[in-house]
Amino acid sequence: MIEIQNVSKWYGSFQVLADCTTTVKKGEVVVVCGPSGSGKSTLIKTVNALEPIQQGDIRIDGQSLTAPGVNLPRLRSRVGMVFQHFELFPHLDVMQNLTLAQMKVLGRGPDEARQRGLSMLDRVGLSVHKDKFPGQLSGGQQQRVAIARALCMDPIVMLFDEPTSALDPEMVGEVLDVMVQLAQEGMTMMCVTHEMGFAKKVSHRVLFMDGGRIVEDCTQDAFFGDPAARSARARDFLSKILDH
Amino acid sequence: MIEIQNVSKWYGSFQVLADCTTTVKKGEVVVVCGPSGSGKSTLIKTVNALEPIQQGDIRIDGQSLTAPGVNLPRLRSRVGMVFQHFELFPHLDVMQNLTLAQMKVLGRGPDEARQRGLSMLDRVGLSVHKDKFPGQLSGGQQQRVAIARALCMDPIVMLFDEPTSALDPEMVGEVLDVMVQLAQEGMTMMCVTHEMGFAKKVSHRVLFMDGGRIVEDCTQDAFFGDPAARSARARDFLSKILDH
Amino acid sequence: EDTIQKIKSTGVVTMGVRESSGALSYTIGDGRFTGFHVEVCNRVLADLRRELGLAEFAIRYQPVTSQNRIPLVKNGNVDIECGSTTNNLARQKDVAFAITTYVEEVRIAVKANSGITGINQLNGRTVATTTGTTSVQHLRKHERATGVDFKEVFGKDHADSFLLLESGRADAFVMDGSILAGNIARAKNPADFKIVGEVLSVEPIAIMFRKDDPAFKKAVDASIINLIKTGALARMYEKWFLQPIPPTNSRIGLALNDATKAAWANPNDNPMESYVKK
Amino acid sequence: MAFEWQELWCKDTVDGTVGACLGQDGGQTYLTWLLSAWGWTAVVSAVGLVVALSLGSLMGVLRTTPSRAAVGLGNVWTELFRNIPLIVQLFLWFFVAPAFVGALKAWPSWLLAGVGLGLFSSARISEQVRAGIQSLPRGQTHAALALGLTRVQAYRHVLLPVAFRVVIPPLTSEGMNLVKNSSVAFAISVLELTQFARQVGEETSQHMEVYAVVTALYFVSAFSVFLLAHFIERRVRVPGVAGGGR
Amino acid sequence: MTLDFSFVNPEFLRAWVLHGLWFSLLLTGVAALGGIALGTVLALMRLSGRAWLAQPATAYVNLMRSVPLVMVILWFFLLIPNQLYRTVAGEWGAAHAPEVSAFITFTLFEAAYFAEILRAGIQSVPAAQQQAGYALGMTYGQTMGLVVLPQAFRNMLPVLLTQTIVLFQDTSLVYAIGAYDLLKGFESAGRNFNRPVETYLMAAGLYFVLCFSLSLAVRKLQARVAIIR
Ligand SMILES: Nc1ncnc2c1ncn2[C@@H]1O[C@H](COP(=O)(O)OP(=O)(O)OP(=O)(O)O)[C@@H](O)[C@H]1O
Ligand SMILES: Nc1ncnc2c1ncn2[C@@H]1O[C@H](COP(=O)(O)OP(=O)(O)OP(=O)(O)O)[C@@H](O)[C@H]1O
Ligand SMILES: [Mg+2]
Ligand SMILES: [Mg+2]
Repeated sequence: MIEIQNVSKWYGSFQVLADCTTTVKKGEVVVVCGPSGSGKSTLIKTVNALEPIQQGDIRIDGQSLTAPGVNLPRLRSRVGMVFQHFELFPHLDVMQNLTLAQMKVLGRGPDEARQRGLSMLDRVGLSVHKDKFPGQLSGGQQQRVAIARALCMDPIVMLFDEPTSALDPEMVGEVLDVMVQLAQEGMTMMCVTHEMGFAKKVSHRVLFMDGGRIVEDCTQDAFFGDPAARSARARDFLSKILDH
Repeated sequence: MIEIQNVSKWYGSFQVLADCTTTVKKGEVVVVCGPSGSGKSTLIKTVNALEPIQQGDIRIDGQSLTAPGVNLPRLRSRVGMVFQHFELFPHLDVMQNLTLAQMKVLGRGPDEARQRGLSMLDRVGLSVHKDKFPGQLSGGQQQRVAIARALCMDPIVMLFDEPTSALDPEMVGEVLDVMVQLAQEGMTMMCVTHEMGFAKKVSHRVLFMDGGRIVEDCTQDAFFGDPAARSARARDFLSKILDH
Repeated sequence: EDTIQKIKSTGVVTMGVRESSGALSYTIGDGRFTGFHVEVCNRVLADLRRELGLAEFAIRYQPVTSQNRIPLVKNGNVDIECGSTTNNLARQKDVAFAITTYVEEVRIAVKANSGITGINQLNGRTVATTTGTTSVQHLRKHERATGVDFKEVFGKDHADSFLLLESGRADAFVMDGSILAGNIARAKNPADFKIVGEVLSVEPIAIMFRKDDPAFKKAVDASIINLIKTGALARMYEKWFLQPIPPTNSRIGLALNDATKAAWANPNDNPMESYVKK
Repeated sequence: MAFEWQELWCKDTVDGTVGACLGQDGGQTYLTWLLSAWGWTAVVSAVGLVVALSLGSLMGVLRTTPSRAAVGLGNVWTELFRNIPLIVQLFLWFFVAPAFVGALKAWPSWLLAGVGLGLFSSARISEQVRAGIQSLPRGQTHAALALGLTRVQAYRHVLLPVAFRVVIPPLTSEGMNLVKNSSVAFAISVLELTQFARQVGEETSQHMEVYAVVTALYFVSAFSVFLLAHFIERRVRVPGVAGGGR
Repeated sequence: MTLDFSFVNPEFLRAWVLHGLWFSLLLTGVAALGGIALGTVLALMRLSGRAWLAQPATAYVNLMRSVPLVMVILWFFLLIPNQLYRTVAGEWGAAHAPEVSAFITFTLFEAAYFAEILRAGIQSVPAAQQQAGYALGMTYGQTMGLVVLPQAFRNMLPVLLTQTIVLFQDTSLVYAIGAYDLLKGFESAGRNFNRPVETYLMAAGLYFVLCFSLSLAVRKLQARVAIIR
């Protein structure tokens, strides 16, 4: 589904991604973790070409992102993305947030878009809030709307970039619940997150990044079950975030 | 040390604090928790009069904050405070951040202030960064500098308002370590935090707030050890933040 | 460009007018303009139509300022300027002038009770004049020539300069006689002011138009000569300078001066330089 | 061309002879006049800048304090000075105000123009300074107060240094506007560039040439303010803050 | 100081003030709308990250900001021959050359100021908002038009309107080309009635009332369109 092949990226002379290679198969849930600044967000953004890459290739469903003349908007609409700070459009109400891209990108009519929006909103348990503005919702609710917004586009894969790290602790659960459900329904997912509980519960594989490299790429059993086989850096990181 | 007596506060017609009463004794570590918007930050800010109160009284070391003619700057300088977003002064380097108030408020000379600053910086393990600007430090480092800055004023009590919630997960530990050490050295502390590991480790008492009221005020043994005796709201809250 | 041809083809003639050039050319509000020179121009244009057998054409009033009047005439925005423009050699490089219709005398206005009677009494005093006028130059020359030392203050327009005098910020206001007379006539208390002293300079004022258009100049000049001959010009002078005029219906009360009489007696388009004081 | 240039600028302003371009024996050429006019533009602008920055900052600060009276004063000040065109304000200062405050009559017109210009701009600067202070997180004030600094000290050492850095770009713009607006000083008898252009254009009938040079000098003056502000901005840039060098 | 307002009556206001007021308002409206439209393009050019778009836009903005508006008005009017207005807009164009010229000059000049405001406005919208737009499959145009600019405009509304008040006051500079604006009405009445103090006081009052009501209206409007956060 997602093939990342020898991807490298630089900001000026600073290398953010160094020769990253991995594959996410259909229905697979992959968790990406690693210290701050290690390139996790950058990696996940390259997957729908929000960040250009200078070397390597990325393919979604067989279609290369770097091929000349590729229709990026079309491709991106098939990849759902959820951001750390939700990034709902604050000037639009919930329903408009859900229908805007459906109408403008997929060309759906208002009724169809509305219907799809409502059913996705229902799925994240927020139908009653459809006429509110993002600013009137709690962080957890906003993030669930953001997930619904991505789902409205019928994505074949979902990307998450620290979807719970900007939330009050008591709201983390409600967002993770939605993500767990998605995973269990067989959605292909790539999640940057430090929620190790979530990783243990639903992920198939864990990538650990450091300094722009994918340092570990193994099944979650191996990652959590066999710490001794992990690199020193990964062990150190795990001890820090699991400890206190 | 801190006596909070029947404190109420309103924003317009909205009551943020309702008849709050509690006492923090010398050397005691009190953790304040509760859902978002329950008034935790407001309560802790009233303790050094950053937020005025409309009813009740607060005394620090026997001195009432609401007494007419009280020297607030003097009083505040004896109460250290650490904020969620660090609030270092971005235009001053680390050493200037540490010495500014010492010189302007306590009237210390530059050399004395510097020396005190260096020793506090050493204590939080950041002496090598003394000439950097806040923007050049990681979040964890900034928060440790903020703690050092408060300690420079020789406070008799320290207030913390969610000191780790704006930090990357791997940096939470380094800040909590400093706080644990402080607690163990006998500093009087009042901490708003959701880090239940920290609460279990060092706190003597836990306050649970909801809707502007102090709903629970009990020893940590009672709070964590005897959930059945807690209010439904507190149980619900605890399950949410401990679960995932 | 040939102005007559242009009028024929467009059916419009653009007349440059001034917002407040004393009784020569000024506005009475509502986008309407009037004054001695405006009336002269209207008569000239009427003659033109008759003489040249032109079809009916419209007259458009284009307010101009002393800064932009010459460029506007040069670039074709204005066909005939009927304000209060002095005919001098420098300008003749850029534009052409009709026969002199009025000769202005630069004078001094003072408060009636000031006791000042001439420019030589202004030593150490403050003299007001208006930015962008030749009077500034006269003052400078006079200062250099006589060694009389006075402070100058500049109003941005004549009303401001007069206010400088009225409010006591200046002891005298040096300006074209017709302007001084007009301002005094409309003052709250005209009796408080008077015009004194010698004539500091004389300047021929004329209608201005594009250079190198002999046919147009010939037609305009012919019309003005006719106005002089028939006495129409003198009647117009009487109307604007001696009778009550809008908007305040005050009377300027400035008798026809000798220099103007001489210019009418012997119609010419000589520049200011040929009027140098004998 | 070169000849015409000399013909215009090296001419004596009284007798019209063309000689030494910088004038001789106390004579004045149009060039020396131009330079002195530029000087007056600079003087008026400088006075204006000082008044605008000091009063504008003060009013901006007042409007962020908890005191209702101070906020009200700042608001009235700002609304009053920004809602009346500058040229009208200068006219009133020059002709009307002295009737009520006699001392104003003794002020030279360049000073009156500078101060009037400064007052006009102070209203806009007060808006910018207020916005700058309010753009800072409230936590900064709290942090300063919590350390025991007084409110004045908090402004002096914490809020203003940061707020000023934030508002340098709009302040730069306002500074440039102020220089350009100084042209209105001609209306109250300051012999600055605009006055020069009006008068000399009239005297020499070379309006276009005179305006071209005066326009260029305004450009140079306003752009120097831009460069100066740019220099200051770089000097006070804080390492580690967005846009700051590491 | 004695004041004499005896010349003021409804007919006076109609004849001297109304026409200028109308022109000032019209010029403000046209230049604000045109300037914002052009300013948006300039701002987007400056933020495009492409030197060949950004540099000309930057140069234009800096040039306009460094030259007094009155000079721009004057130059534009003087350098363009009347014939051009006639060719483009016929006799009407020739007859209204100063007004047309004012509309064009003010639009071009104000665009530089609005561009700076909008640039700040666009930058005040988190970059991730733009990425969210792209991530949903929207094109650059859709992302800007539907997501970023609506927020930028609302964030900058107060500044845009403050600039519009400045613009309204600046319309008085059309005196340089002989167009007739609000202030001109008072000034020219002041001259021809020789009552400058009285007319300036009236101008100050009227400007204050107009501009102040405008800024009050802005505050109201802002509360209505502000983004709920
Ligand atoms: N636009 C940019 N220009 C220059 N450097 C950048 C830019 N964006 C990111 N970087 C740098 O690239 C590196 C990787 O950034 P990235 O955001 O991918 O890290 P991350 O692993 O997601 O970290 P975090 O956990 O803090 O989100 C960091 O060192 C960052 O400073
Ligand atoms: N300046 C203010 N004006 C009006 N209401 C306010 C203001 N500051 C806080 N509040 C309200 O007061 C209530 C308590 O706020 P407070 O910041 O103390 O909550 P908290 O318990 O610290 O929440 P959190 O965990 O989100 O920090 C909230 O409902 C908040 O919206
Ligand atoms: Mg990231
Ligand atoms: Mg809080």
